[in-house]
Amino acid sequence: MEYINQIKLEMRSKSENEAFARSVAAAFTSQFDPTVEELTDIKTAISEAISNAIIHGYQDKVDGIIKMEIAATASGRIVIIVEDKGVGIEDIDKAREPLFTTGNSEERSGMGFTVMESFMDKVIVESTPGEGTRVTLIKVLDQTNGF
Amino acid sequence: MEYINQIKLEMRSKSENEAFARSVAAAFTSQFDPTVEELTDIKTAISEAISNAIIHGYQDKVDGIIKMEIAATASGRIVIIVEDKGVGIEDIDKAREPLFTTGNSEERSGMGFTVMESFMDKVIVESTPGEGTRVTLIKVLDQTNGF
Amino acid sequence: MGITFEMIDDILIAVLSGELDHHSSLEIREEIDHTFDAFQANNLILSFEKVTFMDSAGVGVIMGRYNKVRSKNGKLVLSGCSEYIDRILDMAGIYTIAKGYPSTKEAIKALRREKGE
Amino acid sequence: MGITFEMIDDILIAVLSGELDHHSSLEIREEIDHTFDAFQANNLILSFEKVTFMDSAGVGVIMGRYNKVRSKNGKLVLSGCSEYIDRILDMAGIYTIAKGYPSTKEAIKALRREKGE
Ligand SMILES: Nc1ncnc2c1ncn2[C@@H]1O[C@H](COP(=O)(O)OP(=O)(O)O)[C@@H](O)[C@H]1O
Ligand SMILES: Nc1ncnc2c1ncn2[C@@H]1O[C@H](COP(=O)(O)OP(=O)(O)O)[C@@H](O)[C@H]1O
Repeated sequence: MEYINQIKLEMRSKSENEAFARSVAAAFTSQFDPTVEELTDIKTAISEAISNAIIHGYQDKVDGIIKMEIAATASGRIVIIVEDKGVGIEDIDKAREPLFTTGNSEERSGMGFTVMESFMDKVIVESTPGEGTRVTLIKVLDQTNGF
Repeated sequence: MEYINQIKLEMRSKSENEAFARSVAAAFTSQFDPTVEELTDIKTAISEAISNAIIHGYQDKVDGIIKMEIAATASGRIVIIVEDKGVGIEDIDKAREPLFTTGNSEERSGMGFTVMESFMDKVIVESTPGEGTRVTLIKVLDQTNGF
Repeated sequence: MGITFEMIDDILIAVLSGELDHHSSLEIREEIDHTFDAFQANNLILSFEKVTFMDSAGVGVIMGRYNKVRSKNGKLVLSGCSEYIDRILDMAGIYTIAKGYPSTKEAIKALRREKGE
Repeated sequence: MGITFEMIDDILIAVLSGELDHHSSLEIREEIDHTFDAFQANNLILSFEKVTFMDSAGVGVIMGRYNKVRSKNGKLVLSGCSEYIDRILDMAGIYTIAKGYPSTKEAIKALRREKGE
């Protein structure tokens, strides 16, 4: 897959950066004339992945490093990779189930991965306990947009 | 200097990324309640530095990598570093003179560094011919902003 | 994210505005609970009309408030959810614990109607 | 960045809108020159009223158009520059080659006055 444009971003595991990551994704993706819905879908999925890295990966510690990569292919595919070096996930299949959460059940709904899957065309989760997690989100933009 | 928040961004030397880099800087800096003028000053200086990396550093080749770092200190200092691995600058003092340009004189005004200096509180230029250039831009935000 | 409150009878109306994510949910969660207790409210309307962005953190906020309101034998209802927010809430099964109405006015009417029964 | 044109007598008015940087300057430069030739204009007004961002690439655009217009013995004038754009143009000494007016109307008047002389 050849990318026509690509950026890499490194940020700290501070919750302020959730909004920042969404803005960056919106600014990058805007180059490719997405619809308002496509842009919102992408922002929502990224928000889930970054929040997960902060809350679960780094367990609310603010000095973790989160990497985000966003790339676009000539065929209108937006590929986003969110990576943390946090605690990792023991059972990925279970983690992806709707309503499953290891977080504070008063705060977390266990719907993060379900939302990502619903709003993106593909979600790949790779994780090693003790080493970290890497979530790949793929969205195929509507070709009629003049891509 | 301890940073309260910091991001690192890597992008390609494509001119579309000038606007993208400005958006990223605006999204990051907005966390610290800058005035509209301060935000515009920062966006303008960054636009000059990124354009220079693309036009002069990588001589309009689109596959160069530009690194941008933005950090904020508790005292309200915004520190931006723009780095390229391009051709570098032979004579930095001369390059910083108003109206000096090695670019196409129909297109480039030679005012890039002058604009950066005028809109930022400090501009540091480090460069090695054949290795690349690193521009550090510092802006002290107005403390009364509730920083 | 901003939040403003209004009290009608024993109904607290919390009008959320801006972006509702994990970061902003931390603050508004406390603000809602604190105001709910201070005003001795029994019922709660969460108004989403001015919410410009929401992810699953919004679902968490609603579930937490549901438990709070239920402890007072009150009701939680939602108003002004966009099609987009609706999709997330529906996915999470939120409408089985809290009904949604197009506007706050209709939400108030519905709460009053139930009390009248 | 967008650009729209209007022709009054032998004056081409180019109304720029959006963000003027190195990237966008590449396109509008050509568009202005092409339109200037096609309409056989002699004078050029660059309107900045709708420009929301500009860096020194804007200075380059003006200098290049100045050379173009001068080759037709015409005049280049600017209109609607914000205080911010003004600061950059002033720094670059642009006002020694092109006068600036608050509005396009005043720019047209000034060009006509000069012709009348
Ligand atoms: N980056 C991550 N690092 C470690 N664990 C994670 C990460 N992302 C998700 N998880 C695990 O997967 C579970 C389900 O995640 P998700 O569906 O997003 O719901 P929620 O965030 O509401 O818990 C989390 O509770 C957590 O145990
Ligand atoms: N990143 C860079 N890499 C190599 N040369 C540079 C770089 N930035 C600036 N220069 C040199 O410094 C000169 C002056 O730059 P500047 O003041 O920004 O004006 P301009 O970009 O209009 O030429 C350029 O013409 C170029 O020779």
